[in-house]
Amino acid sequence: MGLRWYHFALWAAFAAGMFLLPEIVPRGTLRTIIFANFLAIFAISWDTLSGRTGYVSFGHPFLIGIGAYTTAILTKRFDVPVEISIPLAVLMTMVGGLIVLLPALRIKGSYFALVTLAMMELMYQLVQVIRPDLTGGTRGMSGLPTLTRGAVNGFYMSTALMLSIAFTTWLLMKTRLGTALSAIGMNEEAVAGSGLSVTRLKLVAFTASAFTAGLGGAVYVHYLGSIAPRALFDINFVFTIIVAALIGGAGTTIGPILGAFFLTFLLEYLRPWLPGAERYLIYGGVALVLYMYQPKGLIYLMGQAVRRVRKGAA
Amino acid sequence: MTLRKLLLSTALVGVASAASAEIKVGFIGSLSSDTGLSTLRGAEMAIEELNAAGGVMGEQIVLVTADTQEDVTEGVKAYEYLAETEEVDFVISGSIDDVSLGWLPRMQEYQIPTLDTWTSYIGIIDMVVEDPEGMAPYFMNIASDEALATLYINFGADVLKAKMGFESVVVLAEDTAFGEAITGLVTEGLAPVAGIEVKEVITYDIGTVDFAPIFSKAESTGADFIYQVSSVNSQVISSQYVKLQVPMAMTGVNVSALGLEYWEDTGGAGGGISTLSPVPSVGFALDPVSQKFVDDYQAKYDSRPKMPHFNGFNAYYGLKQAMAAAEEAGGFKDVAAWSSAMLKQDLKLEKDGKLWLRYGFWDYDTVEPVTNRTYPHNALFDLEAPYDFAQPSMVVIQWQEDGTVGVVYPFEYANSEFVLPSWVK
Amino acid sequence: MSAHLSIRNLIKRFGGLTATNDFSLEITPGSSVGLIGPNGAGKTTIFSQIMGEVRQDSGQIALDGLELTPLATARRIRAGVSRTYQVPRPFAEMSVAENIRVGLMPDNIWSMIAQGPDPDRELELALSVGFTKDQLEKLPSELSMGDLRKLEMARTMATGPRMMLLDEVFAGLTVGEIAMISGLVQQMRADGMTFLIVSHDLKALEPLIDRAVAINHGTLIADGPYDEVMNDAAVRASYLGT
Amino acid sequence: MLQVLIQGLLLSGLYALIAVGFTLVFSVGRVLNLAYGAYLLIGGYAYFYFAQSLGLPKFAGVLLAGILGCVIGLVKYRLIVKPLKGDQVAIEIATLILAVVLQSAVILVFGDSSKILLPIIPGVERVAGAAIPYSNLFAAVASWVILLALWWFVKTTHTGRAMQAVSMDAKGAAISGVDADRINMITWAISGTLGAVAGVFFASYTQLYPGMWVAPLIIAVAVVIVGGIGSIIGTLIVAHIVGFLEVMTSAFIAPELRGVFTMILIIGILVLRPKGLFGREEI
Repeated sequence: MGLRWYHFALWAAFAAGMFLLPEIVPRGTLRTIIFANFLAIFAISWDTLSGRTGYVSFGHPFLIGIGAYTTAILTKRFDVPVEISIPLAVLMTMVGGLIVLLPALRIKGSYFALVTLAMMELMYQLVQVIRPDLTGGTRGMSGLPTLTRGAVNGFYMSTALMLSIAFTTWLLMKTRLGTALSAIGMNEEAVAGSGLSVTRLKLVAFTASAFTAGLGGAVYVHYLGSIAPRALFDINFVFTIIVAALIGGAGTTIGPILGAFFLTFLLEYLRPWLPGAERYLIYGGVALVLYMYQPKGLIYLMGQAVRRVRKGAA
Repeated sequence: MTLRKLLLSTALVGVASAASAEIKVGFIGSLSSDTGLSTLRGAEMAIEELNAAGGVMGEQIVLVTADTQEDVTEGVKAYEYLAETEEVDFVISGSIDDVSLGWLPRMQEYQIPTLDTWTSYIGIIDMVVEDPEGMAPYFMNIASDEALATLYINFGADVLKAKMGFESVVVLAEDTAFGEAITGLVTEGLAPVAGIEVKEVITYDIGTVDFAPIFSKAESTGADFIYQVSSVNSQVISSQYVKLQVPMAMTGVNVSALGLEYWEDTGGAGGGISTLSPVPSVGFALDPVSQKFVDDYQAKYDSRPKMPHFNGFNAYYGLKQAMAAAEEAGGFKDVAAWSSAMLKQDLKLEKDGKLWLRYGFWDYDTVEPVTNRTYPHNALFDLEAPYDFAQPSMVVIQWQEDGTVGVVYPFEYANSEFVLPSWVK
Repeated sequence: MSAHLSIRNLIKRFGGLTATNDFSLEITPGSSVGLIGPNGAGKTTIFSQIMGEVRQDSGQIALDGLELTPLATARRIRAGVSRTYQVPRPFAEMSVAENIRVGLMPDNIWSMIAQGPDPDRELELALSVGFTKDQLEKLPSELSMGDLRKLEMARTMATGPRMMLLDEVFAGLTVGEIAMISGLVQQMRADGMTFLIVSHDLKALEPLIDRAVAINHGTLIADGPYDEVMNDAAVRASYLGT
Repeated sequence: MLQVLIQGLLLSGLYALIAVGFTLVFSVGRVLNLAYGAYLLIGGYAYFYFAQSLGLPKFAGVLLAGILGCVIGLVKYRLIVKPLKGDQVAIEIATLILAVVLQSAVILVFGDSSKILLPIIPGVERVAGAAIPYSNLFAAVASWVILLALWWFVKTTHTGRAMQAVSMDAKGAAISGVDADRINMITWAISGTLGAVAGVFFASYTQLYPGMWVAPLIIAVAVVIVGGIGSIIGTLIVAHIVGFLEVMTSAFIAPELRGVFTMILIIGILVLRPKGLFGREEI
């Protein structure tokens, strides 16, 4: 399971392939990829905490929201330049998330999922009630500074961000730390019984997850140019993030990316044929069937297919 | 492996969307709400009529749709889809406020001529004031909410105070930016202008299940009537008002009461509710041209909404005006030319020899005399009787307990009278 | 690498049940003690309290004079005491080598990231408990009960203990495997490891210990050489269930 | 004061009915059914369709809604819960996906405009300044009756005791000859029925709209968290805590903070007592 040269070659090929896309595909497709990139970032973030350690978060938009709102408020209300507000937003997500969720990390299993769901709901209600002059209340904020203009630039920016986050996460998870985090997901007591401080490990997983969520969330609002609490702290958004990670393959780095691209393109490609509510019905239905068929995700199915082909060839 | 599949399928879509010589109109809005459907169908009917008459500049118009699900992010994706995959020439929008705000940065980027038919958010008009160049392709053919609220204060003075004799009010406002804005206008306008004392402002959460404690609180203030400000889930508060038979009059803004389905959707638990509405509203007497539009509409569609909401009219007339502007400007490509041609569009509809409805836009310089500000690219409206410049920015409608609905204010447009629900003594 | 464990007046109650009743025990460095008693006598609870998985109500536990009571499990393991579990707890989706790797990790996030695994040491530990080299990449689901116990031993040894607590290491093992593990324990004893061993398999246990301690209802009832303890009237009675 | 008491009792009764079906599945199957809110959604819309659009008698509307809920509960158990074999996280996620699918289905059939249900019993009584609509009173009384009947069922019938046994110790129950699969199926059926009926009452309190499954789910979650893997009586008590908290916040503090305290309660309780306030292992 160590690092091999072909791992890096594959990453390089993946990156090169991605960066070639603007030459091949129409701009509309690039726009779709941009959303897929952001979803991939959120799914990787979710997976760093939940996919690895098994602490399933149903309130991930809570973290994304801290990052998004911090930079939105700083740039919109205090005219802080984006270069400063985004790092601050990331820091705020890590610190804020830690303060609030630290006590929650001692809660296990389904209760952890529920408390994170409650956090998200609380944040949703508080954002609207407390200082609406800052948060924009229910309506949110619009006219935020955007980082790029045009599909191609947006594509390069989001792809670079997604690839660097994915690559860093992958490297980190390849180390013994990654092994230890996955071990927590399999048997938390046995990790403690191996002399490792589980609380500290969970904290690291959480901080890494918050870092990615905060960074993704902050850049995302500056891509969208607006922020709306109703779309952000929404159980449908949670659903999309979790399903992307799971459909792709939780506990891996490529899985969430694969899942994010699959879901985003599924939804976009249904649009010309089924513009209305049918689209979401099919989208959800496909997700449900895929998940029920193989909870380990597309990456596992693909691996299985490869193994079968190899067996057939041998 | 997936990458290749992905490339293959994108190539297919690319081929499918390679446009032939035609004018492409994109609809953005919810495809499953009455609001969204009103705009969509208004646009469809206008396109049908234009195509039957030979199209625009010799080309046929085609309509593509992008659903927003009333979700901001989906709205951004939808606009991008229309702009980049469908490469539309013109966008007609039935989006709600937040969704429009979400895709506006995209519109500024792509510079596609766009007409909003539902949102009345004054902040967008302010954007036109601040950035006339970037917002040149944008038009809103509904009176902005500030104009709506300003005329509404007159209703307070002329009806609530003068006719009903109400001296004091308790405001029940939802906890949204809209609620806050209207509440501000009411407390700063209604009280001083109409001479009605504001006893208390109660703000409620839009997820509220049970309004009983809130109504009790309102009753205990001893005010003469309740002023309701409710755009989200507004049927809940109004139907509980009816179910609880709250012994006070209630009026204000109730967005759900704007459609003809209100009666059916509330199962009749909506009598006595009154609300302001942009025009033409349900219960609004129509001029012959608009009446024909409604008749054709009802002949064509048999699902809800049975009667287009105000934005359906806006879409129908607005789309025709956008196409006329394109004829003048030689298409949609030269945005500046199209924008100034659009600004000059002016459609006057008369009823019984009186100016009844007017579809046109405020220019950059004209100052509206009552509010003393400009409304560039916003629909023309009139805030003073006898409404000979344009139609009033809004009317007040009231649902009676027998299920009929009519306009109660302004008097020039009224066809019924403001009454109290039967259980209010 | 020997350790001295000292338990004084340990008391633990679960509701109305007294699981550990004023239990004291000294284990001198390098010695090996067998902890015996009928089912439910409180043996595993004592293990759990030594490891900090269960907090005692009162009493002290010290390793080489270091008071363990305020320490979390991980810190106790770093102090030099480690245990195996009656029911093996492997990481289900990790290979044998990776399971051992978790045990070998330092409790330091930075060195976890900066330093790679040590495959030689993993192999050495795996071989020492009797795995073959080609079993290294096997998943726990492909292993027998005996193999799982061996894996448990290897991971425990990987934490570098000076004292090991073995909980029913022989249950479910074949005769050959029992001999194998016994040999391993004997070798570690020779190297100075201190042991506290719980086993129902008294025959296998006897040669591994210097001394036996019997408990019933959480109370110490006999302490001394194995034969003496086994002939103690109270011990015999406890096994008959009176 | 009296009006707060009356309004609190009415709302709490409804909340108890909403929560109990969710608690039941959680205690018997140890499974969080995140599609629980969808029963309320389906129940509410079914009632609207049968009683309001087709004009069937109201009682028939409630009955048909309940039957539909029961069927959906059974189908859900057979097709989703059982194949996932007690993998809690997988079931939570699969049910979450299902809820979103059902929401889209409702939008497809009914559109996404909200609808208001007719009062089940029209009319209103005014007591001490508090209006008591007969419909809400009926909902509260019905919910008490249903809960007591359920309590009686669990305590006295053979099936009920088997449910208790499974909830305490599934393996032990299996050894003593309880068919856990059958008990689970019955539990899911009851939960579905209760959810759908609660949906009719909930919708008649507020409105019907496709996103209406989230709010009751949060209420149910709150009750389960605060009550622990609770007893029916525990559910009843906690539903009153949550309901009164809401009414009192509206009446004495500020109506817009209505939901905030419920969330703080959930988080606070979980952080302080990770197993809930009344963490008992029985139904």
